[in-house]
Amino acid sequence: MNHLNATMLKDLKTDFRHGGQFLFLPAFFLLIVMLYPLGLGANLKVLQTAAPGLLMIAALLASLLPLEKLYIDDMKDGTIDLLMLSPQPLSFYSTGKILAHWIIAGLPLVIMSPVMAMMMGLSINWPDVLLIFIPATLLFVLIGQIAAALSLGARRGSVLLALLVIPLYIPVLIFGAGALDLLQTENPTKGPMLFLWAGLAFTLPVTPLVTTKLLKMQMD
Amino acid sequence: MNHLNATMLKDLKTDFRHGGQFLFLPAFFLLIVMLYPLGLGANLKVLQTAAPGLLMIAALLASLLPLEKLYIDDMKDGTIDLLMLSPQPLSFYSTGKILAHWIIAGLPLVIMSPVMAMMMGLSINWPDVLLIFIPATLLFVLIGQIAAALSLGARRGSVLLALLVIPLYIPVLIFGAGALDLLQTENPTKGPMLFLWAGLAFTLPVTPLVTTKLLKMQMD
Amino acid sequence: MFGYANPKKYKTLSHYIFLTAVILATLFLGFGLYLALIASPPDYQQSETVRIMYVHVPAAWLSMFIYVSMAVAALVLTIWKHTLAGFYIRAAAPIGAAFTAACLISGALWGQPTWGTWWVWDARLTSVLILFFLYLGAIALNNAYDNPDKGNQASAWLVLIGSVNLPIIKFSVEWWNTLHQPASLTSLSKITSPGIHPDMLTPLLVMAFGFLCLYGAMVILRLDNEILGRKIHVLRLRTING
Amino acid sequence: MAVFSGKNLSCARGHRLIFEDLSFEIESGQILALTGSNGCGKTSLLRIMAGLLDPFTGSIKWNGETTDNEFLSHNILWMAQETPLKPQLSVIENLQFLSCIMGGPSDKADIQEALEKAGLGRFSHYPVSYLSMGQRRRTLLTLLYLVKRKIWLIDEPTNHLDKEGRDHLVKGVSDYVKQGGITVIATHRPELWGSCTILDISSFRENAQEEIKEAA
Amino acid sequence: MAVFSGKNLSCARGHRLIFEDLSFEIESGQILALTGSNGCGKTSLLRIMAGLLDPFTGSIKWNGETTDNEFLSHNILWMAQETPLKPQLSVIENLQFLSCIMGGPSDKADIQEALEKAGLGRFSHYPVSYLSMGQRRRTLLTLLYLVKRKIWLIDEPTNHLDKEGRDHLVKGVSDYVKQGGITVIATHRPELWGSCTILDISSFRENAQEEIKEAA
Ligand code: HEM
Ligand SMILES: Nc1ncnc2c1ncn2[C@@H]1O[C@H](COP(=O)(O)OP(=O)(O)OP(=O)(O)O)[C@@H](O)[C@H]1O
Ligand SMILES: Nc1ncnc2c1ncn2[C@@H]1O[C@H](COP(=O)(O)OP(=O)(O)OP(=O)(O)O)[C@@H](O)[C@H]1O
Ligand SMILES: [Mg+2]
Ligand SMILES: [Mg+2]
Repeated sequence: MNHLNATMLKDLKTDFRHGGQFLFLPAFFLLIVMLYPLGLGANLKVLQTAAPGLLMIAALLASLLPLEKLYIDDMKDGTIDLLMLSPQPLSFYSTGKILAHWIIAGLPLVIMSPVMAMMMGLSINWPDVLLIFIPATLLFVLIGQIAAALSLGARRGSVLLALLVIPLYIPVLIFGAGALDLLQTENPTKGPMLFLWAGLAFTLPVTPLVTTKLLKMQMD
Repeated sequence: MNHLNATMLKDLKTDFRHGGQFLFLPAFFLLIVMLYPLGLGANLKVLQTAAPGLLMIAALLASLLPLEKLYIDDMKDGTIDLLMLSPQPLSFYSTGKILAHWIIAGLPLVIMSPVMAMMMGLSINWPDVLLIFIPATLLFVLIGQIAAALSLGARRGSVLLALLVIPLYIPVLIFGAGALDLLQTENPTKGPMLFLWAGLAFTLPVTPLVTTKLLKMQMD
Repeated sequence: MFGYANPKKYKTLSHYIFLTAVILATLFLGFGLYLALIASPPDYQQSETVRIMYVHVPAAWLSMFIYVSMAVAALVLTIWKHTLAGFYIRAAAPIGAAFTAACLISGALWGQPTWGTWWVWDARLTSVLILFFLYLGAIALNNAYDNPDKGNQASAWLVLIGSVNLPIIKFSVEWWNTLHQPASLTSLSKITSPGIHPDMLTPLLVMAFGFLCLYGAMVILRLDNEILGRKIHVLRLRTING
Repeated sequence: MAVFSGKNLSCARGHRLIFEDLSFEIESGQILALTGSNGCGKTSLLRIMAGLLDPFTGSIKWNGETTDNEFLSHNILWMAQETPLKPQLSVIENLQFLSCIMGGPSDKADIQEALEKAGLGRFSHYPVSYLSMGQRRRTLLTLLYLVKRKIWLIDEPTNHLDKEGRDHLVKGVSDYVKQGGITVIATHRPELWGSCTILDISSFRENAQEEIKEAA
Repeated sequence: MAVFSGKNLSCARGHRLIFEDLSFEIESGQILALTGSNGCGKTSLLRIMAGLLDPFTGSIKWNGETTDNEFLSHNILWMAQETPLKPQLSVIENLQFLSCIMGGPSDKADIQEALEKAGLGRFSHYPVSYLSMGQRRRTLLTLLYLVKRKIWLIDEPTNHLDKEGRDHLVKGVSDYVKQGGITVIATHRPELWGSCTILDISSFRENAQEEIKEAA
């Protein structure tokens, strides 16, 4: 067993035993999606136009919620100190964190997304929905990780976190909602979806390295 | 200085120094409201019909997000133990918590709400908007407090929290959105708004007592 | 009344209630199903699908009835601290959830042919869904504590708070105009002249009573289990001690 | 002469019985030192005394009467093994809050004075996250001098303290009992506390510690 | 003979200089006990030794060469004042994780064995939140026997431990140095550790403790 597995397992187990985000976030997603028809009245037309944005916001929130606590526990109780002194590279740890975060906050939403899209009256094929939700949730997670690592040691960490993460999330949100929207119309240009994948292709390899550097920087 | 002030001050300061919800939540509110025009393609008609629900959902989420952490820290570090042994009644503490929570998660939204309503094309007088948002945000906060106290000592607290709180939020959402909607039409029956105030009149005095009872129950 | 709130006295009584409930449930459900599926006429608008009603409506009634009974138990537990009330909540919640699920599922099945959709977000349907979540919440809280008494208390609070949902379910069809049928049987104003044909009314009432007896039997079985479980918990602590 | 006592106490945590049939009695002017191996139930017993944990059997009495919330909340000073200080707040802000909820003064001046006495005066505006562990414990211990109560329940207070801090604390406790206070201390070093009654909790366990398999 | 040393070290935290011009030298087979009053910088010095904190001036050497990350991460065993155990995970799961990141075995069987030796065998499947403070510390100390490193840096390990636990630990440390290990311990009770070199950090403070006003 190496770092990566160990970290991932630890995070997943901790969540499973205690936080239950793995259950909370899908439930949250479902409930939020349920709230919209309630709030907007059962007017299918309105619901349909609002749906892409709403689905993306729900996904955004699901990745955002666990962020604040992501590294804090490991920082406070000294786990990160131990990791600095580990013979295995620290990037294993950050990769493990990212994977666990996505498994908890991304994967369930990806799986649910076609059903949710249907419930909100969108008429999109499920492979297309997945093709949008996979990069979008991954991007939310990756960007969130960087912001979390960045704001970790800072005074007013979470204020920083909020200020950092929201601007970075906006493009993903816009392209994601845009992609969902376009797919639904007669004219399915795949532009926004490609943007998402391009963003992912760039962010995915960089994130573990960046977070590792940031974590090292935070030590004192 | 009594319990109530002390608790409120402590919570506000802690948030200001560290949590930063006081900045995050309004930013979030703004973001959600801003996003819809983007997602919905600036179609004023659609926007208007969706606006009441969206505003309420944004307010709901803002009160929901801080819930998870509300009592956890005080529980973990033993502050609640000390409170149990305090000569002043525990309900001062819960009232202080409620006030701080509302100042962070409710007040800013109330202040912003008339502007937001305007931005979304609603044509409502600002006093009316306030008359809806004040009881709605307060109710979200109060109900949230009860749910937070209820799920505090439980295993998988946060899943439970979501499961508990959202069903209880739904009536507020329906009446809140309904009230905004009605005010906008020619036919301003104040029914839903009265429901909100009635709900508040009932919930407000009960909540500190109930949360106090629940906190006591959680001890062991 | 609280004489039987003592688990021991309760035990002797429960046996007889259980037997009667099982017998009544078998008789009524058997007869009711015969009436519902064979003897009653198809509806002039809905033809055969109307038979879903004989499951749907009793399930809907029971889902609310059970919740009310749990709310009463919750009140008893929080005010008088009777342990048995806590056991009752624990025993009833899963059954209530099952009946609510039955109502939702049968409603959805019925909705497809009549409204042309499985699900709409109207107030009645949504409030029943909320009821279902409340049941789940109560079950989850019951099991979320190491100390089962804590679980019962927490759950009791949730049930009490959640009972605001009941009037919303009941009156949703009147407060909001929805797709769903307004109550024709249980509405106060119509009590003198039920708007439903006696040929359909009889099987409905027979089924409803059968469901109620079934519930009675199940809840007593589960209550017995809860009481035994508690005894085991205490015995365990004692025996370890030698 | 006030008497604080417990009779036939037993304590269950999780699914295990921790100790059984334990009784104690302590009068004003005395120190009771709870000792015993790790995990024998010192902290649990203190929590029972403070009414924070319900005993499985038995009860706690004050002058022969069972203690109730009213009594406990006016007469007990509770100091746990962990420190309830908020790292983001400054030392003085923390103490203001804690002293206030314990019914002590919440005036800045009073607290500053107490901090000076404890040698922490210059740190009063530091956020607690900057303090060393020993400094945090010292911060907490100043509460002993801010709040007036009849019974002190203190859980392993000498951890993290240096020699000077220990001596200061021991003197504080002995002054307090001399003035008629009652102190119960959970400790692994009973020899520090001078003439005190020692209650070894390990001896009330017998086979109570047998394990029951339990889902994590 | 390997030598671990530090020269002309000084340490700044926040805006204050904590200690100044401190040097030490320790050979394999020796114990160095860091003592000094609360807040004098014991923990800070240990962190500097482990490379977790940059010294303000000076450097740490191993056989005369400045230590780098590569060296530190293979040769240092770090045990802090707080325990990095996750309350939600069971004892054995925690140790699996910690042992794994410290390059020790992560096999259940190995860890269970180590726990049995430490007298914690029966608790291995308990969530850590159920453990008493002393039991938590004992859990952590089993890592000393799971991971093989040249230098142990331990911060106040005897807190929360009962007499038996202390003796066990002292014996563990003395066995380790007998086999050529190097141990640095921050402690308020140097007398416990037998024949060790004592370094009193308080004496390197002089006017270092001058305060600089700082916004909280
Ligand atoms: C999932 C969807 C549905 C849910 C959650 C639901 C829920 C309920 C509830 C709670 C009641 C009890 C009302 C009371 O006693 O006041 C009820 C009664 C009833 N429902 Fe539904 N229902 C659903 C779908 C349908 C559909 C599709 C139909 C048929 C078109 C239908 C027809 C009826 C009728 C006829 C009654 C009896 C009303 C009366 O006479 O009292 N329901 N339903
Ligand atoms: N993160 C920090 N920022 C600013 N100052 C700090 C920080 N951490 C510690 N200090 C200060 O540095 C000094 C030394 O702290 P350190 O933790 O090294 O003390 P110590 O000798 O270990 O004390 P103790 O015996 O109480 O554990 C203290 O005065 C403390 O206030
Ligand atoms: N919340 C809990 N749930 C289940 N068991 C618990 C819980 N808290 C403590 N225990 C168990 O109760 C026993 C007594 O714990 P307690 O904290 O009272 O010990 P202690 O005597 O204070 O030990 P220490 O000297 O280590 O502080 C321990 O064996 C512990 O495992
Ligand atoms: Mg203890
Ligand atoms: Mg230290």
